[in-house]
Amino acid sequence: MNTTMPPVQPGRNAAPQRSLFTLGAVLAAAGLAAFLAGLLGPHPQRAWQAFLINFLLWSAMAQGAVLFSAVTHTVKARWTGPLSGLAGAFAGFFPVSLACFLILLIGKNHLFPWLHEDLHGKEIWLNIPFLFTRDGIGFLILYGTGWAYLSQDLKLKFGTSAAGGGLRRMLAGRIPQSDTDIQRVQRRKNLWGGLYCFAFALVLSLIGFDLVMSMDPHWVSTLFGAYHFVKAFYVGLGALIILAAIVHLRRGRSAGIAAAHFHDVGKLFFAFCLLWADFFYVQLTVIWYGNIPEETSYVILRTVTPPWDALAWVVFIVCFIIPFVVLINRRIKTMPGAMIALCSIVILGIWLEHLLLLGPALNHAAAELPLGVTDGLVFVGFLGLMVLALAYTLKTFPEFLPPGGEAPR
Amino acid sequence: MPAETCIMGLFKDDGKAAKVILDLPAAGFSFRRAHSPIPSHRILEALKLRKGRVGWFTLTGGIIGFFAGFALAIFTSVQWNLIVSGKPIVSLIPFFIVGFEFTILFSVFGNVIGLLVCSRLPDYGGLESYDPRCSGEHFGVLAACEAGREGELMDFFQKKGGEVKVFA
Amino acid sequence: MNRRTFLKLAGLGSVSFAAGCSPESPKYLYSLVQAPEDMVTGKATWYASTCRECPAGCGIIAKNREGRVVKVEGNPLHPLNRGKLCMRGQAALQAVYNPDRLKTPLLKEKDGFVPIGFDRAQALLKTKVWEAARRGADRVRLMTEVVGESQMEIFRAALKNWNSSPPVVFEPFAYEALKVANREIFGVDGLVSYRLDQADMLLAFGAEFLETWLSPVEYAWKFKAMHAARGPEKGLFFLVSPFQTLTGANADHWLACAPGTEAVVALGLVRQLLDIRRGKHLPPDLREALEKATEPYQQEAVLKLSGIPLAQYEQLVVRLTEARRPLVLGAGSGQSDANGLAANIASNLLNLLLDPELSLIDAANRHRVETAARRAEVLDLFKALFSGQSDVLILNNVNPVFNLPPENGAKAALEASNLFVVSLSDFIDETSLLADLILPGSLPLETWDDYSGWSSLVSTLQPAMGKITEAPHIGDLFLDVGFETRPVPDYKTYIAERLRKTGRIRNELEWMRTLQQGGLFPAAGQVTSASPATRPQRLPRELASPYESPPAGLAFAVAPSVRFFDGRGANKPWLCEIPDPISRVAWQSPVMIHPATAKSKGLRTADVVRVTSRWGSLEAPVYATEVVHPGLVLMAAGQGHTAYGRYAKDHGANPLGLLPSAVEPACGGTGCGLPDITLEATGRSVELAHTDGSRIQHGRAFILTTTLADLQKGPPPARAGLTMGDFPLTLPLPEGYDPKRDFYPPHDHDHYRWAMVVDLDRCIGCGACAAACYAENNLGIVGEKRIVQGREMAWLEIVRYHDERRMERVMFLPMLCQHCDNAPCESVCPVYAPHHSSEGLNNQIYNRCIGTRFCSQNCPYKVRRFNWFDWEWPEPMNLQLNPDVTVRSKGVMEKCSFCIQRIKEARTWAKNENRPIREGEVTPACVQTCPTDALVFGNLMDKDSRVRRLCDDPRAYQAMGYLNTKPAVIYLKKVLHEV
Amino acid sequence: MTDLTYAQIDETVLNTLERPRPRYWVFVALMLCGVLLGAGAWAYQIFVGIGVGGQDIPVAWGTYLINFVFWVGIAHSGTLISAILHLFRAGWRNPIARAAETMTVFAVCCAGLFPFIHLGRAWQVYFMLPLPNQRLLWPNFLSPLMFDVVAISTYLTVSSLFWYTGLVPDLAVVRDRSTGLRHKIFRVLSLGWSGAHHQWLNYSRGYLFFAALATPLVISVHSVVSWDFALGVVPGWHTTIFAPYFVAGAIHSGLAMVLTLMIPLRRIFRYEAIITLNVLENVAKTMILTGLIVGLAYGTEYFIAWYSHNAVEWESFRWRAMGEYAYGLYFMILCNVLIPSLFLLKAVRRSVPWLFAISLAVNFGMWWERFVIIVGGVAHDFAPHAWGLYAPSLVEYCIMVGSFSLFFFLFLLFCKHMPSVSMTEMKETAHHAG
Repeated sequence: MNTTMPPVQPGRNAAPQRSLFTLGAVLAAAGLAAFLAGLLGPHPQRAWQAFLINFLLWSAMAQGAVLFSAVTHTVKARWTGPLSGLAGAFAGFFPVSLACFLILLIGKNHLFPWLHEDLHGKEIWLNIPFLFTRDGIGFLILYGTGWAYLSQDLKLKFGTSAAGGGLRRMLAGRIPQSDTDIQRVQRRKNLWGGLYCFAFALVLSLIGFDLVMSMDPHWVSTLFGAYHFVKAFYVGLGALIILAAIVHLRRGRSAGIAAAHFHDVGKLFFAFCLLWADFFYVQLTVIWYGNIPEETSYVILRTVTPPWDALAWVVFIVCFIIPFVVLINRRIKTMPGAMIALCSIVILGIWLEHLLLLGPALNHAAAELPLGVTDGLVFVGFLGLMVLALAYTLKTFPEFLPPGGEAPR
Repeated sequence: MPAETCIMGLFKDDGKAAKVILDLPAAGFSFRRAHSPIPSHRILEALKLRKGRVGWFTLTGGIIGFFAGFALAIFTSVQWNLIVSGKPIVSLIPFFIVGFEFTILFSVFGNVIGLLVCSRLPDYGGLESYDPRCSGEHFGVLAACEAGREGELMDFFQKKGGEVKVFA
Repeated sequence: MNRRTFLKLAGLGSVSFAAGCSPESPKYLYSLVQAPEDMVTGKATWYASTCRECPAGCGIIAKNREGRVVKVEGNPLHPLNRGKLCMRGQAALQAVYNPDRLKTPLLKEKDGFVPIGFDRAQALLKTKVWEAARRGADRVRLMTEVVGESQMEIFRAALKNWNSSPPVVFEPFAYEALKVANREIFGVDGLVSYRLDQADMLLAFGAEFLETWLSPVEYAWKFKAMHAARGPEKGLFFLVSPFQTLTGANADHWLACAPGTEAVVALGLVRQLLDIRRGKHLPPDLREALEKATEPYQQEAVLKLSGIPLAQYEQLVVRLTEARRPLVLGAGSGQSDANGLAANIASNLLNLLLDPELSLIDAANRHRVETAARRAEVLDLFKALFSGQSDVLILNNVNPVFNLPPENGAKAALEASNLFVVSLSDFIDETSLLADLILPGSLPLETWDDYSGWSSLVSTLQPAMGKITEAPHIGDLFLDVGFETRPVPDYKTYIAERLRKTGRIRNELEWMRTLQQGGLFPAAGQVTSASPATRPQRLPRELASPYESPPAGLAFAVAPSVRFFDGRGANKPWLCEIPDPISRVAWQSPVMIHPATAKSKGLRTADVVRVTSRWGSLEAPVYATEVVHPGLVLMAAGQGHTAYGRYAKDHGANPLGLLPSAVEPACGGTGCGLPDITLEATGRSVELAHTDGSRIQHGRAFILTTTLADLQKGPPPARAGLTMGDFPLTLPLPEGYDPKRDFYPPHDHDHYRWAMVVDLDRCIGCGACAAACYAENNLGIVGEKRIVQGREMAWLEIVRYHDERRMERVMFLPMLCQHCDNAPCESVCPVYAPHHSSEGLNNQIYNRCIGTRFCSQNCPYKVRRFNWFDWEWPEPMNLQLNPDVTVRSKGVMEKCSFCIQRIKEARTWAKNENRPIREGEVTPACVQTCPTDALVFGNLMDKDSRVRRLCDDPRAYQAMGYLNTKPAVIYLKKVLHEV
Repeated sequence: MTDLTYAQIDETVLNTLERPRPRYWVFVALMLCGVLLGAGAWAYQIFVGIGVGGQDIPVAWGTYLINFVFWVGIAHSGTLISAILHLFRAGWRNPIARAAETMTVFAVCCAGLFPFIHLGRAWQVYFMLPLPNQRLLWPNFLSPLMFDVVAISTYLTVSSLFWYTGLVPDLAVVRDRSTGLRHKIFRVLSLGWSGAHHQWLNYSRGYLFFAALATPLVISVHSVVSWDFALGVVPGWHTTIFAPYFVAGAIHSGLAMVLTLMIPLRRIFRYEAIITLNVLENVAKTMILTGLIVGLAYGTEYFIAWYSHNAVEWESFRWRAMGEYAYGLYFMILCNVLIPSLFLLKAVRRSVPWLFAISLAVNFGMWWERFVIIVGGVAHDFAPHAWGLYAPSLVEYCIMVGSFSLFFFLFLLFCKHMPSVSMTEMKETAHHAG
């Protein structure tokens, strides 16, 4: 049922132009400037907080988008069309994400409140060396499997005559010649795809526990890990839809992304909107009902205590209410413009949600929200990085782009 | 007005059936009904029907259910007004569960009602001028012609490669 | 005397109705067309009387509803027990209503007993005794339990008429050794009482004064008067004994001496004191003799023989010598062997050495049990009977066949064909079984009598209810059979006459008042007491016997039981159902051995072992616990009956069966121990009917302790965390809510927020509260099998935990419904059966309950009880049920209600006088009876209520408070003397 | 998927409705006896008292609640398969959807009995219904058990309606191919369905909405079931992961039960051509996923219990692995996670015997998972002085047997008198394939 796509020569025109790079560079620069300014400013920990939040958010986006490709491939969903290809392009952000993770190490004193308090034995788990080692390894595994999966994918797309630079060669390795080769690559692709999905669940749970939950070292919620990776997939889909929409808008029907594709991925996005809300509610109910201060105090601080209560409502409305109400409508899912707007809103919402989770731990007894220009600029900076990463990947591997001129299914 | 006869053309393939439906008017016959063992997109497209209105019933049901659920929970707890576990008498977080379940329940009721109403079921009368084969492997197109043109209509169907069944 | 008490006493009316009403009345509650003036249907009447469950003789008041006694409480006016009562006292009712109680006399024919009428029985008895009397001297013998003076006089008179010698008073625990010691050292030939409450340091060599020794309730409150933490002050209690029972568990320091070496330690201490020049006031020759006698008991020898670590021993010596008002108590109730005797004499000597004035010894108020005969006399009697020197033996409420070790001759004597044995018992116990005629007499709650626990008092009994059987009172019986013609119309008049003769009362009015108050007492606090006048001149001969070290084998000891006393309690289901305070095992009688011993023998708890001595053997399950010396096998007395009704028969084993009956010549008593027995596994094991789970609390915040040192440091810093360790005290009041921790808004209560404070430093774990709860709230008796299944119904249980750091330290925790402000049990019920009342109670609506049992699942304290079946109250036990409390049917959940019926009663009173309920007006059954006032109940919303003030105590905490349940039961930490 | 013609599909399915052989009736009778046994046991319990069970304090819930959760779990994959997979347009669900839905309906019936059975006063059960009454006694909608009442009854209603809606076109087929009494009956049952275009038009819309509604319902229902425990404070119960974890577990067990039912059905009714090996393989693949999710949940619970450094929590989990019921934990890990992961091997998931064996193993394992949670939690909770154990009594076993018998009794009756495979949907598959 799943035969290899016919090797296609993507029209070079599909590749992003130079302007895109400059745009990305400018944004990134702005972000960097703001970040550095913040570091030198009176509240370095605010800058670090912004950095951590955006690192989590944008990495999640990349990881989630790639998951889309891997998952749909693993379950042999046949409706994805060119989307799964596009999703692969987000892997370009992996190196950036890895780099940012290492940068966190520099800001550890600003980032990990538990460094300064008595953990009653939790030090075994919560200590910088161990934390960075295990999470680092986690990222390596995740990104490794991701790339392995995509490289197999590329091999099949390159087809026999793979022109192009060293990186292409390096990544793709030997291009399959015979059918038997293709079979083998297929099998590898399946394997790595499956592994990526598995790694995604494990590693993102770990990150959720380590970089978000442990910021309040006395609070635990067993669902938190799952909540974190569902969130990642949610934003990942958002990002993917945005990218697809942009491509569609730029290249029209020739991009081969049909309304049906937008509709289906839109439904998936909708589904994960609900799932996110579900996981949110599931945790809230259990903790609210149990009424054990060890658990409730964390939630109370973030949901009913100013200034955070307002933020909580915003997050809830932006991440759930709005998409829910909008996406009930069938037709909206097929309108790229509208979807760009919606997905952007959701991504912003999740960005605020990270602030809601981390903020209270990082700013004790904050009178007003620790949210300012710096945070905004750092966000923009990461946007720039993402643009760069995507532009570069798509330039080097136009195969990720939908093969031009193919009639929509 | 002269008596009409209904004649059904039975086709093994919904493509043919759809084609027939498209051609009937040109041939001057009036289309009555199409029977099929499965929901056939080709036929439905050929008929150019607006999509069903079941959804509205479902939606209405859902909205009613949502408020009914909350209303029940809140009303009953206010009636007795007992504190349990120190929880507020009206605590919306848990009541949402009731609200949610009722939403689903009532939407489904709405859905079923909508289904019955829109597709006019139960309808035991509808089984006259119906051929059992239509639940098997045949797609039946029921067309009417004024008395005297039965022959033409049969030929028409046969030409399109279908069997014919005449209902007096 | 608080208001409630006054109300009760005001209710003590004439007894016309109680005495007059028929036992049938409960069947038709409103059948009395002309009710006696002091009977108002639905309203309780209280009758003051005296408890006769043990020789102590506490004052009681009995609650009468519609003609039947439904509850017994301590008489607040009585100086002995000051309104308190132990679990045995609470259970007195279950003798009256016992389904196995005899309703008619039984005459033994060829084929077993046949019921006969009382008249015939009485006539038969009369003819028998007079025939015998005509035949010569001492042809009629009477063996009786300890009885009041009036009854004693009648006995003497009657026996005189039958020209026989006076009755032999049989008590299994007759304190022979203690009496000798008192005679020799204090010059008091009897049992003095001790002013524990005045002491600041207490040393006991086994005297289990919180359970059975002399007068447990009296000594319980006195003990806490000296031992409870008063600010940074707290008395000190050392116990030297090879095992802990309840009393031992309350010792600050338990010096586990090798079995049989109590005397060694005591004499060693005498030696130590002499060495530091104490007792210069002693006559020189006594002093010398003493030095000579204690020569072998130098420190090294003592340590070697007793096996007590040097550090502990030195600590004891230091504390003993430093103490300002030390008091030394002797050996346990049963210890009248050589060791016990020496220990008792030595203890008295220690008192003399430490306090020449003997100011803590009270010779004016002597314990009635001193009238008991020495064991030797009892055995002699049986010898005499066996050799046919008598024709009739009358047994008044004694059970020697069960209470004496084998080879005592009792059985043989009773079976002697020529002897006509009459048992005046209400039950077919082991002894009555051998009698030729069983003639039940009426029970204390049904009769007129007097019994004075202290020689200085008059304490009266009056019928608190109509008779359930036709049984005559023993006094009346003897007035009939003991005299040609009745000297007085009836026994009641006889008592009044006697009191008038002795000048205690002058006229009818005083007599009535005496009855009304339950006796003639000095007002509380004005009890006159006098230290012994004479001082010893020479060393008692009895001390001469030097100590030879015991054989290497396992020793065996029998401890009198707080539940069954000497075994007379074993037929009362409450006492069987309420588990042993240390082992938490009910209905069964395990042998307690040290885990090390168990390990060495490859035994585990619940394995059945066979314990064998030269005199007999028994089988019982093992219970491994650190509170016994590794060289000892300990067993509680009281169970293992072969008769005595359905509840006693075939439950547990009787340890007395292993003991020798030979008496110690020096004092004429016997011991309750044995130097060596063999213990072997049978390979079988049983399921122990225990009510506990883990023996340690796994570091959880149920029982918290603090040390005296910490208390002296002043109040600890306020806790403000979220974890088990540092969660603050959150009162079940609006102020207990903190928006940082609580999702839920605070809620108010109208006028009252009922709460209880439990002072763990006062709780001695005696279980009186549990018994009171059973009595007050109609708790079902589930029996051995179902306790094994984990279905006991106790609303209030005394949880026993061992200290994880020092397993030999036992701690008690009264665990009852915590009436939380945020009770986890409430919200999970689908039908609101449990919910929060406007006065803060956690109500349980039985009619509404459908038995999902979710509430119990979600209760962190596991205090909820479920009616798995319809429990049985075999006739006439149903007559005891408290009419104010529903009897729950199968399938519903139940639990402690803070005795809501009493709250309602108090509210009615308050309403009638339209005023709020006053402090102290509501006392739940458990609070009322607690001998040490460990429980305090009241209204938290009243700023100066006791409970509220106690909440400010630095020791205050809530069990597992970090769960944010906001319990209304506030505990006060137990205070330890630093080790 | 399938290359059968419409006629062949009709034939294969309608053949299963032929007059059953005596052996069939023997089985039916056998199951009926089982049902009667259970009913008798329940009657005895009502008469004597719930104490005839093995429950106690602290473990006041035993096999009754375990079986309740077990059956609800079974009930879940039915809707999952027909609804969620319908939304995902996974064609392979069509051959098994009907049987799975049927399984759902009957399993919910069995599940629904247990909350009544476990009541101390079953005769007062109507207290849980919001019946208007002059004393204004209403149920407590804050109670997880009321959530249950609402959720389970909703689920039963919805799944039955869903099931019947899907059945209608097939009933029409039977009607058209039968004579005599059966014809009359099915004529009524099929509501006069004639497959007319306007019917199909609304039908496919309606069915889609059904699927769209059933999906969140499935998730919510088992979340609610999980909250019977998670909303309590008991260690091992009170944990946020329960809802998703129970849902996954439910689907896991449900899929296993689907295999357990399908494989014999396929054999007896000669459905090989319809319920192809691919279908079974796909079920197996899905079970790999659910298995992994469940495994992840087990792991997370242990990790957090350790990470939290909460003495009570950790002791409860330590005991779970080393206490009296440790074997339960190992059963569940082995049967729910390790054994199903054998499906990673193609050979295993394409071998019918293996599929059958493993499906049984998972059913077993999931039962034990519920045991470990429901009994293990309270047996060793906050109050060490109240710790205790539990063992089911004979009465409980009888009732358990009864519930299984009831399930198979109903299923046997169904599959011989109703089309156990959806002919219409099979035709659609064939249609798209061809």
